[in-house]
Formats: sequence, structure tokens, C-alpha cells
Amino acid sequence: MSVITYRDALNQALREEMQRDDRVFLMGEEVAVYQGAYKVSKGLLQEFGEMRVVDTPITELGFAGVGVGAAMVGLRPVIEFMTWNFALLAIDQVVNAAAKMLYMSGGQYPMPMVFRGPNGAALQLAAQHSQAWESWLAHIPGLKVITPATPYDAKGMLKAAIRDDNPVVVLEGEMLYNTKGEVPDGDYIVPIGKAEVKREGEHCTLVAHGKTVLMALQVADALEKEGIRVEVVDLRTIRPMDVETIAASVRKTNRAVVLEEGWEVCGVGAQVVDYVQRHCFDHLDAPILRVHQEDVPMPYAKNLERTAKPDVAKTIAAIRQVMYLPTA
Amino acid sequence: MSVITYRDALNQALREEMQRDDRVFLMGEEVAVYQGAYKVSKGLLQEFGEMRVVDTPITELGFAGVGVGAAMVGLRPVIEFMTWNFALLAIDQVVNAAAKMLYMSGGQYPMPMVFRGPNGAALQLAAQHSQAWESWLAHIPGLKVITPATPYDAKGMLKAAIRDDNPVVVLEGEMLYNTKGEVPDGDYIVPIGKAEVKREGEHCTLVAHGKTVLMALQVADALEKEGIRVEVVDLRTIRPMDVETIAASVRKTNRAVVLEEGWEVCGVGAQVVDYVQRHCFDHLDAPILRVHQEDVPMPYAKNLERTAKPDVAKTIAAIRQVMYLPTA
Amino acid sequence: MAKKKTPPRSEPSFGETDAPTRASLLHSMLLQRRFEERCAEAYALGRIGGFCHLYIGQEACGTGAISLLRDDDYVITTYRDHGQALARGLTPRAVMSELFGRSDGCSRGKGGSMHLFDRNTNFLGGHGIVGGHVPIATGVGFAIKYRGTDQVILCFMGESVVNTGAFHEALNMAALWKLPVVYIIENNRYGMGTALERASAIHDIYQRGAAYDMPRAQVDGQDVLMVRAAVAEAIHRARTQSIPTLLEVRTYRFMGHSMSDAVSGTYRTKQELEEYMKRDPIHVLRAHMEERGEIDDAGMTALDEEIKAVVQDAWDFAEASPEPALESLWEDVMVETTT
Amino acid sequence: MAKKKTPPRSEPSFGETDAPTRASLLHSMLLQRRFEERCAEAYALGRIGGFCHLYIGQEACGTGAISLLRDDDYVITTYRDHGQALARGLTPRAVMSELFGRSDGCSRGKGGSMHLFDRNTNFLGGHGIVGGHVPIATGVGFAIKYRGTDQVILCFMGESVVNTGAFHEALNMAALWKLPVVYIIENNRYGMGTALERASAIHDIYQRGAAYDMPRAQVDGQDVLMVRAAVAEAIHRARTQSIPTLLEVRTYRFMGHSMSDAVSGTYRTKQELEEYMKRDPIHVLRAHMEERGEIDDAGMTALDEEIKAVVQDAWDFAEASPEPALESLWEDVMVETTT
Ligand SMILES: Cc1ncc(C[n+]2csc(CCOP(=O)(O)OP(=O)(O)O)c2C)c(N)n1
Ligand SMILES: Cc1ncc(C[n+]2csc(CCOP(=O)(O)OP(=O)(O)O)c2C)c(N)n1
Ligand SMILES: [Mg+2]
Ligand SMILES: [Mg+2]
Repeated sequence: MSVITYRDALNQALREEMQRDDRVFLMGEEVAVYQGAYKVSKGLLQEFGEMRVVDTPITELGFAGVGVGAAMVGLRPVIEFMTWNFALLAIDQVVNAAAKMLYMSGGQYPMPMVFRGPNGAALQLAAQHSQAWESWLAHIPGLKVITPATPYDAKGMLKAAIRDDNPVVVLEGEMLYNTKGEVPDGDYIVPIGKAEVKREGEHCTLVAHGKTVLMALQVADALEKEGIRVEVVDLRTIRPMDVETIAASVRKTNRAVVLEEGWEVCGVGAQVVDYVQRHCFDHLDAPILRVHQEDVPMPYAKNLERTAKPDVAKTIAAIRQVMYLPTA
Repeated sequence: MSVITYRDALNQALREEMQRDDRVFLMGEEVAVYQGAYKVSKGLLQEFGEMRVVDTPITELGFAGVGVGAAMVGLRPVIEFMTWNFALLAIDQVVNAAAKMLYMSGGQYPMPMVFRGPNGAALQLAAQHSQAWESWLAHIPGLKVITPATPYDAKGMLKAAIRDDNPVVVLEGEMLYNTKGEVPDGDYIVPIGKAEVKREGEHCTLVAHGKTVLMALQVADALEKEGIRVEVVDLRTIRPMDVETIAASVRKTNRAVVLEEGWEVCGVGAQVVDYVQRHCFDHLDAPILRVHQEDVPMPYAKNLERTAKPDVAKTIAAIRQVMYLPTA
Repeated sequence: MAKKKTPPRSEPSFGETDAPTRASLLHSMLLQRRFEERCAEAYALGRIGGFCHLYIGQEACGTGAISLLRDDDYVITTYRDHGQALARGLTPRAVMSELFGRSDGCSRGKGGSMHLFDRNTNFLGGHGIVGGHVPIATGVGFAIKYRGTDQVILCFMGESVVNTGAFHEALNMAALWKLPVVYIIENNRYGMGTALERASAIHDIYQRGAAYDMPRAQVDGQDVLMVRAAVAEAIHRARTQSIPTLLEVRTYRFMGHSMSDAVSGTYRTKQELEEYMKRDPIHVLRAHMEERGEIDDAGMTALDEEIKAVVQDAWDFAEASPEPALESLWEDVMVETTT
Repeated sequence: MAKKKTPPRSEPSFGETDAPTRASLLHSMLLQRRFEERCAEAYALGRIGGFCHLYIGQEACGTGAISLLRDDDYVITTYRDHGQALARGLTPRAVMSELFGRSDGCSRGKGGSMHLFDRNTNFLGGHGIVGGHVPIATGVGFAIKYRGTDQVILCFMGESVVNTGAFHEALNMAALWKLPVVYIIENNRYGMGTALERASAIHDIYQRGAAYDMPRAQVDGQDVLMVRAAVAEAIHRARTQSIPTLLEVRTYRFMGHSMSDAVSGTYRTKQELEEYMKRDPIHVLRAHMEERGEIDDAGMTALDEEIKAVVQDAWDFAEASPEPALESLWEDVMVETTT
């Protein structure tokens, strides 16, 4: 075990998987010479050479399709989007090619590939660069969608994603890259499809994923001081979602709040609500509440951006509300 | 009033709005010489000429962007996607340009434009041509999203969309184009943002939109014979959603089923569930159930496709279940 | 998963075609023609559903090009894929079953007309998004180079594709990275109802290759021997030097865009159609062979009968093939990971 | 909503620039330079946040091109937009306030560095998606033709844009439909850390215009007078004949890609940078003017002082400008429809 950053955890996962299997390669903008726009691929060009760490022109649609083609004939591409905002340009290849090839071909062409990159808002990047796409991607059958929140999960889940024979979408976070945590030095896998209770509690379930897990833990800390014990469920995988772990928690706490960084309408939280009310209808003591970005494009100004984002205070208020406690 | 098809209703709306305002033009693939891939634009080239009814090369991203540019400087483009499946290629322009321009510019550049075309599955068109995108589009602040179900609504809402100073997404249906209904001959508007109770009932609310409204009415007919009176709420607009009309219905019936043609995860139904449980928690006598496409890409074979789609039988089963009646 | 490499064989020399090859080209083209005539019938009868795009009139393009491939090479194409699938060696039974939506179809009934796939012959589909398969072809080229084999991929497309962003991005990368891809534009003059001249700012569209400094040529697509000559050169360049080529093959479709489109009327005249139909690729090849004394009327009739029987057999087989089991609806969404 | 048309004025003849014009070009370029030097400082101090892409070294491109426009013409550009905004006449106060995220910003604090907009000067932004604004420019060209006015639009972009699908689709349409757009590639040799030669299969990228039969040229982008000459010709063609042009303006950025990128090291050497910095566009113009006796050291110093004061005023103004009201978060998502 070493304490390393989320960025280095991803880097280790890439390096180890590329060492393990020479069909694995990394492709995207600035992944090679520049060592990654966010330095996730640092050192990989030097170790694996330019055929396996490939800089592309600015052609999201094109290089996503190149990945699909390479996967069709047996390579295992890891396609990096500099950020998922730009992946909108490539979404036709992700949705209409990668996610459907196995099905359209009647099972003949699996797509052992990964699409990865940072998702969601960083700081003051404004409307076109601050978007969280998990609900869109989770909507699509044929994809798996993961959102590791810690360095440990980042390494273990990216390795699982690279070894998966299906297309896996990995949503990282620019704001997560510098966060630190304990990570085993060698090989391990964190399975796709399993949520994790990151903190036990009995008064309210707080469902989060990706970078909001860290916020959820802060919320739990803060409320603990008032004697409110929040159970934090980290989804880790958005598709396929581990409904049983969520439901088990809600059956215990009888209340739930769902926290996410994306927009409200048809967001991940809406789906969690749908599952929970179906699976725990008789256990719910209050409506499930959601915390999410305000329903606006992200503004640039610092004060507006802060107001637009979900935060600890909004989450605490939601929890107090589902517990029928006075909101401060 | 005349009884005309949904297709002709759209055609009338386009014609009347183009007559009314010479800033309105129609652009897309095959809209002019070919008279529309689905003949929605029949006769418009002949009436308005090739500057106002414009055939484009196959460049969804490009011509969506052309629409954005034209709207920025005061024209009122109606951009037709031959089907919304192909709009994935253009989604960056819809989401990152049209939906955000007003906001990014601090209110200086409204986007008075319409993106329209058929959405969802027709018959045996297989995986890449049978997709329903309303939940994706409704996720985006800055857009309005409408799904008229009848010829009356189609004409009135498309007119409202063209007169709207904001970008409006109009989701039509290949399977709807030939359906008929009463439509006023002259000018009228069906406002965006208002749901409609298409059939009153007291035992269960059935929420539907677009082509599933017709299915919902069949369901209501069938159950009526057994004495079960279903209230059919047609959302008509997905964003902004008319939560009050849905909630009022559920407060009356105490039960709800949500029917849609798209996929389950983070679908429109999930959002409806979220609103209903928040607004009607104490009125619900049963968990809300959803009916939707099976969680697979659409297959070609007739029998598989039929099984994949939501239908009357599945919807009746869901209603019986929320009413705690034995399922046939 | 690595593909076994077939032993090197001698490349057909440019432009040369021997008598047995000509006979097999004729066989293949006539098979495609008769097969698709029955498709039209099956569509009218409701045996085939959805969109169905016939290749009639264009057979020389796919047939000539694919005839030059090795077994371990790859083919990828659009929704207009019946002809190329048959040319590549998919059985008429498997293709017809797919069109009928049956379990013996080459895509298990899940793909239909637009999505024919066959792993045995490296037939990589059958794609429905205009332009979408072009970057995929570039990716296959990338994989070939990555592995260091001397395979090639042929990527067929309609002429409308040259206006799409996907085409541009894919060709630039193929040229930049020197990938063994042969891009073959089947210029049948229309994309649905839009004439080339109303969609592209240049009309000699092989010149789009200039933007990537890519070797390029324009070919008569009604003469299968000319197609072979041009494609042979391109394949040779791809196989031996890993250099891509852009070929514009000038052809014409004798049918509507799809089964729901009238053959002529809105966007092209009956006269134009009839003019082009005079250069039926099957007649052109037959004339070559008659000149050389390789076929006569009797031979042609015999061949036709033989082929019609094969197509009838495919129809009967497809009709007898069971519908896919309902459980298969949920299969093939995900594959079990074994690593 | 229709734009009032400004009365026709005489077009500047190609290549000619008079003394007052040269003085105003120098003023504009120096203003951009000093302004952005303070931006770097403000960024370091945390007054400016997010991504911030400086234009230093490239000022001649935007300045020369925009100096030829009429008030009713349009400009659209990328995220690297400070210089062009100032050249177009946005006030330093409005731009600095925007960068500081304040309510007096040209986009009310909502856009930031990458999204400067100004309706008064027809400055159509400031766009963050590489390639995304190119079809938008084509659309503005379409609207001009639709209305039948003789306006033009200048569309600036980096050289990486020529590889994107959006560029290809947009230029084909502009050429096909003959729209009055001047596409100006500012070829600063790098897209972030990727040298042009590692991203494009051709290196004389103005030749991409051949794929659309579009008039095209390559220009020295460090000499504002050369830029003016080339752009004047293109504007003339757009205004009088409604024909688009593709210009490649060869330049260099003296700073990192954005404030978070080192100026040299990973992808370019210090020597290369220093070599290019010898052709600072401000020095090049100053030399022209010195030759003609239009400026001397004293004049230059005076100008510099004047400009520094303007920039200081902009800073002070921005700092004093209030943060946007929190309620404004929910404004500008939708406009009230009045029709
Ligand atoms: C991205 C996209 N846009 C539109 C369509 C609808 N469409 C299907 S085929 C076609 C015309 C294609 O013409 P061309 O490339 O010339 O091929 P051809 O059909 O002539 O073989 C169109 C517009 C589509 N399938 N994909
Ligand atoms: C579609 C898209 N992909 C990637 C990015 C990230 N990105 C921002 S600027 C840039 C480089 C652009 O280079 P160039 O076009 O040469 O312009 P320059 O920055 O040199 O002015 C990249 C890759 C983006 N903004 N949009
Ligand atoms: Mg064609
Ligand atoms: Mg550059």
C-alpha cells in the first residue's frame, strides 16, 4: 500500500494493464508527447512507444471510431477524451457503434474497449466545459458506466474496465486527480457493478457517486456531530446499478437523499429514486430528495458557479428535511 | 376543422409560419426537392423557393451549426433531422451552442430556432435507427422539448415552437405521421409547457407522451370494459414539465404508471416518478411502475422487436399491479 | 483472438484477369442480381421489413474489389450491403435468413438488411449511420499496422459520405499514420434524392484526397475489370507500403434509394435512368467474355438457371428457418468477460 | 431584429494602408499586448480563473483582419479571443470585467475568458469547442445571403481546427452555397502540445481549400500589413461576389497554450520560441513605421504609457465592478418570448 493520487492510481492501472496485455493501447489528444492534458498518461509514451500511446488530431468522432475498429478486430483500445464535454462530438460512435456492435452482429463482434476522461465541472470553466454526462451514458444498453471516487477504486476499476470484454465508460474528475488515498502497489481488481457503503449509518441513506462521494463523507462528518448518522452509499457503477445495496441501506434507514453533480431532469438521481420507491415503498418514511446542479448552464463567475453547484450545505438541508428536522 | 394527418398538420404549421414571418426557413436533408424524407415539407420548396427550403449535404453537425449561426443574427431556422438518430452527430451544436448561447453571452444572443424530426422506433429498422431521445434532450437546461401526440397538438405546438424565442426540440414520430385527427384550418397555438388530461378517470393515472399516448388511450379503453377508469395524462412537453397537472391527477387516483417508448435507465419516466413521489408522497397507494423499451438495442426480427417495445398488454399488467389486482 | 495469418500468395498483377476469374466475377454479379430481384419480391410480400437498399446496377464495384482480397483481409460497408456480402462469400442462405429476420441469419436476425455481419469472412458490417463506418475502417487499418501483418481493409461508401465530418477525420488520420485502407466511394450520383452536384462543392470527388495528400483515382464502375485494375493497385500499395488510397468508382443505382423510394420521378428522370441502364455491369462483363469466346447464350442461360436455383434454395431455407427465440432478445447486449 | 445596414463605404484598396491606419493598428496591437500582460498577472493573483488563453505573439492576425471590417460586419472566434475582442472595439473595461467575473463584463460575468460576446459590435463570441464555431460562421454567412445584404463575417480559428469534421462540413457548405465568409486559420504551429505536422496529413493547410474549390492563400501573420492585404482581397470577394475564402495566416504564440501550460519545454524548445519571438508583430509594424518616419522612441514610449493607463483603468474598473447578483444565476437560461 502507498498513499498516492487518483491521477497516479489511474496511471498505474494503465501501465500495469499495458504491461500485462500487448493488445491494450491508449489513444487520444495529448496523451503521448504532452504526457496527458491532466498528466494521467505520464511516462507511458516513453515506456510503450508511439504505436501504443497515440496522439490524435482533434477528431473526437474520428478517433473514437478508430477505437471501435481496432476493438472489432481484437485490440483493446483505451480511448481518452480530454474531457467528456468534447465526447459529445463522438457520441455517435459510442452509442451507435460501440454499444450496439455486439447486438447488431448477433454476438459476433464484442467491443473490448474503454472510453475514459474527466467528467463534470472543475473551477470556472463555464458552460461548455462543465458538464456531467453519467445519466446520458447510463441510459444506453450495451455500455457499462463507472465513476470511481477514490484512488483505490480508480485503479481497481480502471483495471477491471480494461479487462472487460464490453465497452466501459470511465468517468473521472479533474477535481479528483489530486486527491490522495491508499492504493495497493500491485494488481487488484474492483469489480464493476458493485456499490459500496463508504460510511455506515442508520438515520438516512445518502447516495452519491464520483466526486460527490467526497462531499457526502463531509456531510456525514458534519451531521455526525449532531448525532445524525448518515449512511453513505457510493454507487461506483452507474450501469449496471447495484440496486440491492442501495435498497438494503434504505430498508435500514427508511430515508434517502441522492446527491449528484449533474442536472436534475432525467439525472442519475431520478433513476435511483425510481428504484428505491419500487423496492422500498413500504420502508420510506419521507419522500426521497435530490441534490444536484441548479438547472442552468454553468456560469463563469466564481460566486455564481458556487451557487450553481451542489454542496455540503444543500445536502445537509435535504437530509434534515427528509428527517423532518428544522432546516437551519 | 378538417380531419387531416399528423404529417399534414405539421406541413400546415410550417407553411403558415413561413407565410407569417419571412425570417422562418426550413433546412435539412431532403426537405426540398425530395419534399421531405417523410413528406412533411411537401410543396414548401415550390411555394417558398430554395433560399427558404434548403437541402443540405449529409452533415448533421454542420447544418445544425448553420442554424445556430442564422439564429444568432436574427433568422428563425427550423432544422429538420431526417430522424433524431442522426442528430447524435449534431448534438454538440444542440447542447453546447444552441442551448447555451443565451447564457454564455449574458443574455445577448437568443436562439429562436427549432430542431425537429421523427424520434423513436418505427418498424424493423434495427438498432441504429430505432432510438428515442427525449430523456437526453430534456436533461439540458436551455432547451424546450415537446412531443405532440395528435395532429391537433402537432400543428399548434409546432407553431408555438417556431414563434418561441428559445431553442425548441420537436420530437415527432414516423409511426404518427399517418394518424388522423381534427385540426383547425387556420391559426391557433397549443402552448408549450402544458400537459393535457387526454382521458379522465379515477382509478389510476397513466402518464404518456408522443406516440405512447395513443397506446395509453387503447389501454384506457380496454380497462374501461372491466370497470377500471384510467386517467391518461399526456405530457406534451417534456421540458419544462407540467408537474402540477401530473400531481393533480395522482392526488385524485393515488396510483401511477408511466409509459414511454425509450429505455428505462434515466428515462423520462424516472423523472416523472421523482416528481410524483416528491409531490404526492402521502397520496400514493402503491409504488409507481414504469413501462418502457426492454433494456436492449432494438433488434431487427419482427418477433423480437415486438417483444422489445412497450405495448398495451405490458401497460395493462402494470396498471393491474399498482391496483393490486391479479395480473392475467 | 489474434487472427491467423494466411500464407502469402502472389498478388494479381494490375489489370490482368484470367478466364476463370472472369467466370467467377460473372457468377458473383449474377448471383447478387438474382438474389436482390427476389429481395424486392420478398419485401413486397412482407417477408423482409424495415429499410432495404438494393445494389442492383452497382455490382461491379463490390465484386471487382472484393475479388482481389485474401481470406484474412477485411471488408466494411454501409447499409447497402447485400451485394458485397455475397461477393465476400457469405452464403445466400445466411443473408436471406437475415433479411427474413430468422435465427439462421448471419446476424442471428438482429441486424437485418442494413447490418449484415460475418466473422468467418471478416465481413465487418453493414452500418446504418452515413459516414459512421469510415473511422471504424481507419481503426481496422490501425490495428493491422499495430500487429504488423500485411492485411488490408476495403471500406465501401456512397458518394454522399465525402461531405461528412467522419470521412474527413478518418481520412486525415489514415494518411497521417499511413494505414492500409482502401476507401472506395461508390459514386452512384445520388444520396437519396440529392444529386452529387447539389451536395458537394467539387464534383470530381476523388480529389477530396488532395486534402490529405492521399493517392487517388477515378474509375469506371460499370466495368468490373477496370474496377479490379484500380483496386489491385490500391491494395498493392496498402499491403506492401501501408499507404491508403481513395478511389471514386463511378456507377449508378438502377433501383430507388430504398424499397420505399420510387425508381425515378422526383429527383431523376426516366430518361436518365434508361441511359445509365444501358451500361449494366453484367452486360459489360458478358460482352468482354463473349469477345473472348468465354461465354455464349446457352452458357449464360445455364448459369442463370443454376443461380436462380441457388437463390430459390436460399429463400426456402430462410422461410424454413425458425424465428429467433424470444430469450435471444436479451442476449448479445453484453458478452461474458473471460479474462 | 433586422440589422440596419450601414451606408456603403469605399473598400480599402488591396494592400494599401495609410499612416493614420498604421498608427491605429499599432495602438490596437499594443493595447492587446499590455492588456494580456496584465491578464497573466491577474491570473496569477487569482483575479481571473478557469482557462485563459493569451494571444500574445498573434496580434497582427486579428488586428489586421478586423481593421478592415464595417460596423455591420461580424466576427466569430475561439476561446483565444481577448485580442480580437479588443481589436473589434470591445472596451478594455468590459473585457477585463468579464475576465474578473463581474457584472459589468461583456457577457455579464457568465462567459469568462473563453466566451466574450458583444452585440453592439457584432462580436459573436468566444467559443470553447474546437471547430464548433465554424458551422456557426457558415450560418451567419447564410443569413447574410438570405437577407441580401453585403455584410461579411470573419471566422478565426487555430490550425488544429482543419482536422475536425465540423470544419469540413462547414466549408463544403459555404463553398457550395457561395456564402460571404472569410475563414482565417491562425496557424501558430501547435494545437496545445501537438505540432501541426503530427496532426495534419498536409502541412500547407490552406490547401485544404482545394477540397471545396475555395479561393485560398497563405500569409505571413507577423506582419499586420500583409495580413491586411490578404484579408482585404478576401473581404472584397465575399462582399461583392459572395464567395468564401480560406486564409492560412502563419504565426506563433509566445505564451503557453493556456495559463496552465509551460511556455516551452515539453513540445517545443526554448530556442524555437526565441527564434520566433524575434518577429514580434509589434516590432515588425513599428519597423515599418520607423522606416516611414511615423514613429520614434519617444512616440512609442508615450503611446505605451497611454495604453498602460488605459489597461490600469480597465483593471481598476473591473475590480470595482460588483460580482453578479446571485439571482442572475437563473436568468438568461430562457428569454421571454414576445411574438
Ligand atoms: C448520419 C446520417 N444521416 C442521414 C441518414 C439517412 N440516409 C440514409 S442513406 C442516405 C443517402 C446516402 O447516400 P450515399 O452516401 O450516396 O449512398 P447510396 O445510398 O447512394 O449508396 C441518407 C441521407 C443516415 N443514415 N445517416
Ligand atoms: C472538440 C474539442 N476537443 C478538444 C478541446 C481541448 N482543446 C482546447 S484548445 C485545443 C488546441 C487547439 O489548437 P488550435 O486549434 O491550433 O488553436 P490554438 O490554441 O493554437 O489557438 C484543444 C485540444 C476542445 N476545446 N474541443
Ligand atoms: Mg449515392
Ligand atoms: Mg494552434
